[in-house]
Amino acid sequence: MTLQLNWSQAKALFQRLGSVIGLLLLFIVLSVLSPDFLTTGNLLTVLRQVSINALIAFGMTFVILSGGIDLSVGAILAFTGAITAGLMAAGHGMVLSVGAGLGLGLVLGMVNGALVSWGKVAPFIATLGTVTLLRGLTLSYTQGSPIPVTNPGFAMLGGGYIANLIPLPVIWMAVAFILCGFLLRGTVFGRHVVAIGGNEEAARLSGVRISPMKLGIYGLSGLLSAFAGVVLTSRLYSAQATAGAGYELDAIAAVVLGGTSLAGGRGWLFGTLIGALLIGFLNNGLNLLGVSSFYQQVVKGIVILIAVLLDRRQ
Amino acid sequence: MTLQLNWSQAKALFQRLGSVIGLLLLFIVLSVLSPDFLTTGNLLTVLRQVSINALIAFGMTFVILSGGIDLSVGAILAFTGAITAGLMAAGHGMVLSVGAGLGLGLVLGMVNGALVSWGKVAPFIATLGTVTLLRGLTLSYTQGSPIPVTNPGFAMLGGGYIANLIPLPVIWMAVAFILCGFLLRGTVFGRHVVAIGGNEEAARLSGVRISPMKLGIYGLSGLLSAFAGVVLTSRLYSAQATAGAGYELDAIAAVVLGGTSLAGGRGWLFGTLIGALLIGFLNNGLNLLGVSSFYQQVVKGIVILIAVLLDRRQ
Amino acid sequence: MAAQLVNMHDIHKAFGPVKVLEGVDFELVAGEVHALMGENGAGKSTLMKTLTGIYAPDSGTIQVDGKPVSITTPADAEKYGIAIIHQELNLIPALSIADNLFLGREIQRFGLLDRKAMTKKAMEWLAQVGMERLDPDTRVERLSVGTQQMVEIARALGQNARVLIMDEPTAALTEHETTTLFKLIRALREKGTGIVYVSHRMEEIFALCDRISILRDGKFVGTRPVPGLAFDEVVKMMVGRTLEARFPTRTSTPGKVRLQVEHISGGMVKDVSFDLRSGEVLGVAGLLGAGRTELARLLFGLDKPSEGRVLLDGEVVTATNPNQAIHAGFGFLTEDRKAQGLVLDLSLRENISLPRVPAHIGLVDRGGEKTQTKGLIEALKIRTRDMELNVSALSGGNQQKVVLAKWLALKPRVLILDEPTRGVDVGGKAEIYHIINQLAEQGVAILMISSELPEVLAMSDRILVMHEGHATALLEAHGATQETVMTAATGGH
Amino acid sequence: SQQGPGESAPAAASTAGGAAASGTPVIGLALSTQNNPFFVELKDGAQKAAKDAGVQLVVVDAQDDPARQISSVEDLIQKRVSVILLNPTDSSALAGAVQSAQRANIPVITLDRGVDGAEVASHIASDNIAGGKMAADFLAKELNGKGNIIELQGVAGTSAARERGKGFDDQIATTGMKVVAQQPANFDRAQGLSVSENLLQGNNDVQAIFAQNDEMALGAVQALAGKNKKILVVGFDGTPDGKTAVQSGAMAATVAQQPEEIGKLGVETAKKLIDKQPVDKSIAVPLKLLTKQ
Ligand SMILES: Nc1ncnc2c1ncn2[C@@H]1O[C@H](COP(=O)(O)OP(=O)(O)OP(=O)(O)O)[C@@H](O)[C@H]1O
Ligand SMILES: Nc1ncnc2c1ncn2[C@@H]1O[C@H](COP(=O)(O)OP(=O)(O)OP(=O)(O)O)[C@@H](O)[C@H]1O
Ligand SMILES: O[C@@H]1[C@H](O)[C@H](O)CO[C@H]1O
Ligand SMILES: [Mg+2]
Ligand SMILES: [Mg+2]
Repeated sequence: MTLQLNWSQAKALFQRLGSVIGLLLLFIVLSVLSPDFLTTGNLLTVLRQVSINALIAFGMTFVILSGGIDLSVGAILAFTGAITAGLMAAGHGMVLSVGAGLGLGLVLGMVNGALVSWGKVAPFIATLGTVTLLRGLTLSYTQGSPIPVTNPGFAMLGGGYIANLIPLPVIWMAVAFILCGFLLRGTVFGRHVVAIGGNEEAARLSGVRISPMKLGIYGLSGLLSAFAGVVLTSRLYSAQATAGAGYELDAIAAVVLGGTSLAGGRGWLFGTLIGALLIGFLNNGLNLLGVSSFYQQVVKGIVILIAVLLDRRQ
Repeated sequence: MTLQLNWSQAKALFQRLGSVIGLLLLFIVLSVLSPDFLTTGNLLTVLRQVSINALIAFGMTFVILSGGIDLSVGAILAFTGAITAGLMAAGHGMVLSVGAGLGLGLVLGMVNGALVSWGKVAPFIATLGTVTLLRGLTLSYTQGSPIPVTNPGFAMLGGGYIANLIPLPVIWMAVAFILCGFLLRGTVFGRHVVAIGGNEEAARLSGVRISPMKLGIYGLSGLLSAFAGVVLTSRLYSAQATAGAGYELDAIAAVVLGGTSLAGGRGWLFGTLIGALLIGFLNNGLNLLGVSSFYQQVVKGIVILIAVLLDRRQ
Repeated sequence: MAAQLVNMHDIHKAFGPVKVLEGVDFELVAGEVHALMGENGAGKSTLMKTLTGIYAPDSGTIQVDGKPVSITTPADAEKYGIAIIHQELNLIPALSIADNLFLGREIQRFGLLDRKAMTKKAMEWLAQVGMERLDPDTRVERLSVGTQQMVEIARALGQNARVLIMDEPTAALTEHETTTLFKLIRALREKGTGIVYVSHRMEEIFALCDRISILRDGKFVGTRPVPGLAFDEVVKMMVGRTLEARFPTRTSTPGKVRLQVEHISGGMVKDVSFDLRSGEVLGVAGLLGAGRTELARLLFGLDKPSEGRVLLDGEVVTATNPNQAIHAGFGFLTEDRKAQGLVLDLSLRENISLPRVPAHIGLVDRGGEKTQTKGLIEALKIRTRDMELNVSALSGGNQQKVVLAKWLALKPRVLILDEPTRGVDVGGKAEIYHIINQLAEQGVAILMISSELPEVLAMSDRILVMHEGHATALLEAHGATQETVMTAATGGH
Repeated sequence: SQQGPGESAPAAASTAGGAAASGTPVIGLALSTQNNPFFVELKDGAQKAAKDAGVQLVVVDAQDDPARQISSVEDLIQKRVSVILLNPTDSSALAGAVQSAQRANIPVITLDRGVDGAEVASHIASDNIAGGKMAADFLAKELNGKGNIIELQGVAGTSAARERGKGFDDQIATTGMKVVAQQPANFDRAQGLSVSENLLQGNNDVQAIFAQNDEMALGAVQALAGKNKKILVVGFDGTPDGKTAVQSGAMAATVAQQPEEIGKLGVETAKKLIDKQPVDKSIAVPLKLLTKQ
């Protein structure tokens, strides 16, 4: 209730704000260097590009906060995208197809949760196993070829605009951010996520039911990955068997750049949004500046390393 | 000192032997199903295929035992392979070029170690950062094109045979296994690796010097990755900018299938060898049986999941 | 006058803006047992860590044998003959006893580990602390906490140090091991070893030590010889005021039977039966590994009983996880507050409401939560600036009160307390006893496991004594003595 | 509608025909990947032509990820380039990006691989179906129309892989030869090596390997090293390494494409668009079967 900050709170705040400051710096630098950067059009374009990673990273934030990791987000995205597109190609309606895709994502995430909780498999390995499995299933289902989508309504999900200005994926991102933020800060579920990540044994002894929680946490991650898969499939007019490769690393990078501790128990969703924007604006800026794509990766690697070095916790 | 086993030791032994039993089962099944499997030629081929992953996985075992993870092994492999090939293409001798490549691998690994110890960055993130950086450097250095190698002596490293029968990479794997096993079990270094993974704070208070140890551990991983890079470059007659993509996951899978705990402090090198062989024979067997490559992944995912479910620790 | 071994002068140490040591002096001479005392968070462990190369002091001088030295690593400390047993256990679970004993100073031949020599030496060291029954090849994780502590002691003794620091070595030990340890300490004193002894157990200090140095809020208060020193004076130096009584008088009168445990077995626990009435404090005593914690785990649904049943207010309860136990009306304060009791990175508020977050249909009721937290902080006199502070920033005693508050928020019918005052300073202990009394008055049935006999004797209505998983005695506290309890605890009748 | 300011704003700012705001016109080149010498040559050809034509060339790389490619095309739109040369990662996924560019009045030319579901100003590529057929005809001649073949496929889902496979398989079906095993090795040399090794273990009686590009063919050559059986390896692309291998006899043939020419034609066609000259809807770049002279 008091506005007074003690030193450790101030330090924590600064650490948290590190990513915000980084984003602002990047913003200023890019505005100066490229005349094309600071335009409504470009900023909205970047927001739309960021939305896929942000959706996944929101779910990943819950997983990492709970002390876990989910390597299967990209594979879930690809599989659910393929199923959604496949259902539509088979003549089913958009609502049913999307609903089935999202439900499948939730279930697949819960399978991860079950492996981690009841199966007692380390999250890294459990989700690594499901990656291999799901990639195989996706390839078998698609036989390696993209599944084209023609439904015009569906194409709006990823390609449409609100008020002729704001891309729909940006709206999805905003809605997901608000809902997830509320889930994390305003509900018992969110409270328990953080407690599990901080000290699972203490949470269990306090009556927190760990296994159902983990089903929920990984299920949420699966659901959001599936949603990202739907948006991506819509944007690409087709489901790609190899979609989402490496997306888990982008999502993890966003979460960690945002200041959430990989050890669990410490973090915030806003940071993840900032982390995703950092990555997105960096990519966009390097392209606008015409930096050779070979060197783009070098720059990104250096930026990530500097960011985590500055943001590390003692 | 005593040969008597108590129940819990027996259980531990069984858990350890799980992967060995799995390998034997796989062996029997494949021998029955495919007439081509149990031939000297095929077995040696598999051993040669396995050698690259095994070399990397040996180093990864030390990293994981110490409670860390190294995602940069594939990127180090590619970069050091490119530098080695580049030096030879520039007219330097094989010994100098290979020496420089190996030395570079060691140094790059030590950079990881420095980020993790002095930089206090989580290993997952530190090595993720170096992946991006090294991939960019490799692309910049090679400009995206393979660097061909013509030196016939060098081509022997990966393509040669001993006694006209045993592929040289198999010899490298055997030598590395013996040296690493000895390092782990017979030296203070190995003891301290396990101690750090078991309880880093306790190890520190006992006078174990954590930071130099981590430099050594990640350095070893980098060195072995570079060695794998040299062997691979030699086999392919060329260095590939994108070589080694996904190799970190194969190496981690080998380590974990072998029964080493991802949490650190518990594991053995022999298990890693078994894990690498399991993966190799599974790949080979599925090919011999003519399983469509799409379904191969499904099978592999299921096998990995079953293996870790059986092998999990309570 | 015996030779001066260590002289620390004007030591300062801060972590960030937090000043932990402010001009501390400390002197140790050969052949003395020197107690270092102070409230939780006074800086005792920190001072000893600056002497053993874990922390570098910000300023101040350290002399060993009258010569100024600089100790920056644990290896330096060993070089000067200084060994330490840390407050927290520092063993590697997956390594063997021998590996742990020699960690950081392995015996080598030609650069290789000499296992044979180490195993042999390990057996000698274990024998020294009366643990010859242990096989040096056993992995440490298989040992109970108390046995692990004895391994730690063996490791420190094995260094043949001239200065031996023990930071709360008996916190995990019971009377039996404590007696062994005291014999060892006295023998070392005879040999001229200087021993620093940190403890919150007053009886031990007076029984064992020659001098006492006292810290308060990171400042040096003074050094006194023990002979002729009064208990109240020590407390006054530590706390800055006198304590009314170490154990507040019990006032509650037990009511009707609340908990009935009938022939319960499981794991280590064998056929234990007892009744617990509302408003009653039932003390549980026993040696290390007697099965007291396991009994509590059975009741709380953490382990599965193989036989027997439990009735709460006449109804059978079968809890298979803590969640069900909590709903049935149990609360359980565990013996290891850091590993099992607290989420250190969360605030007091969040820790206290963890077992039941005030909420409507899953949505957190912030206002209600704050009111509840505020009330408990006041009721338990938890010293904190702010309910939003991370519990990691609190002193040990206050952390323990947070764990208590967590269970009080639930208003349990039966509260199990496992070592409720472990590592808590005298002031904190008195306050916790006070809370226990209040709870009993409100009708809560309390099962209090403790290894501190004075505490069990003073705080209980009745005492259940366990030995190797069996309940060997159920004594009325009134009239019980240390001797009667110990007899039952060692299996005699 | 799908009309959005993300695309329309820059269009308003640019002059008709999409000329850049100031000075030299800028052409964007969106590559699928640079991890293959083929595309590096294509880029080199484009860069040389850009220099000659006095235009600026901005290259972006999608690392074979269609989503990333959409993003980089969007970035090119934001940069207000005059023409976009698009080498799609996948034929079906980039239609949206092409439409975005067109709405911003930026014409798109596809290189090497086509885009389904969107009109482009021009498509410049080899005829991959014909190329697959050429490889089959070559093998039919060398093996007298009899024999077993292993086929190494490119990244599943790329048009190059599909079309080469179709051209090859259809033609083989008309002969007495048989494709006994086919599996993707993702246009990658290391995978070409291990997939060949595995397939060879499972198939003893094999006379030829057809790889859908030279990188995989070179991997297959390594898998055959040390074996004294004679197995013909045919690749695709005609990269420098591939040509060397054909000259040394390690590879029997390669269906050579002209990536530099594709790149060069791309820039030249773009220049024509900027100068408001008419261009051909479809430009086929000739293929050539290379064998040892
Ligand atoms: N590494 C650290 N970083 C920040 N603060 C610390 C650190 N170590 C100790 N402190 C703080 O320093 C103070 C003194 O701690 P110390 O452990 O020395 O107390 P103590 O006297 O040993 O207490 P106890 O009786 O509970 O063991 C405490 O407030 C503690 O929170
Ligand atoms: N995880 C475990 N693995 C093996 N043995 C265990 C384990 N936990 C407890 N034990 C053994 O079970 C017995 C009972 O332990 P318990 O913790 O119940 O004893 P306790 O009376 O509470 O003593 P303590 O003071 O050590 O807590 C001990 O002999 C202990 O060694
Ligand atoms: O035409 C190209 C080349 O053959 C390359 O090797 C792979 O991608 C195709 O599109
Ligand atoms: Mg202390
Ligand atoms: Mg106990």
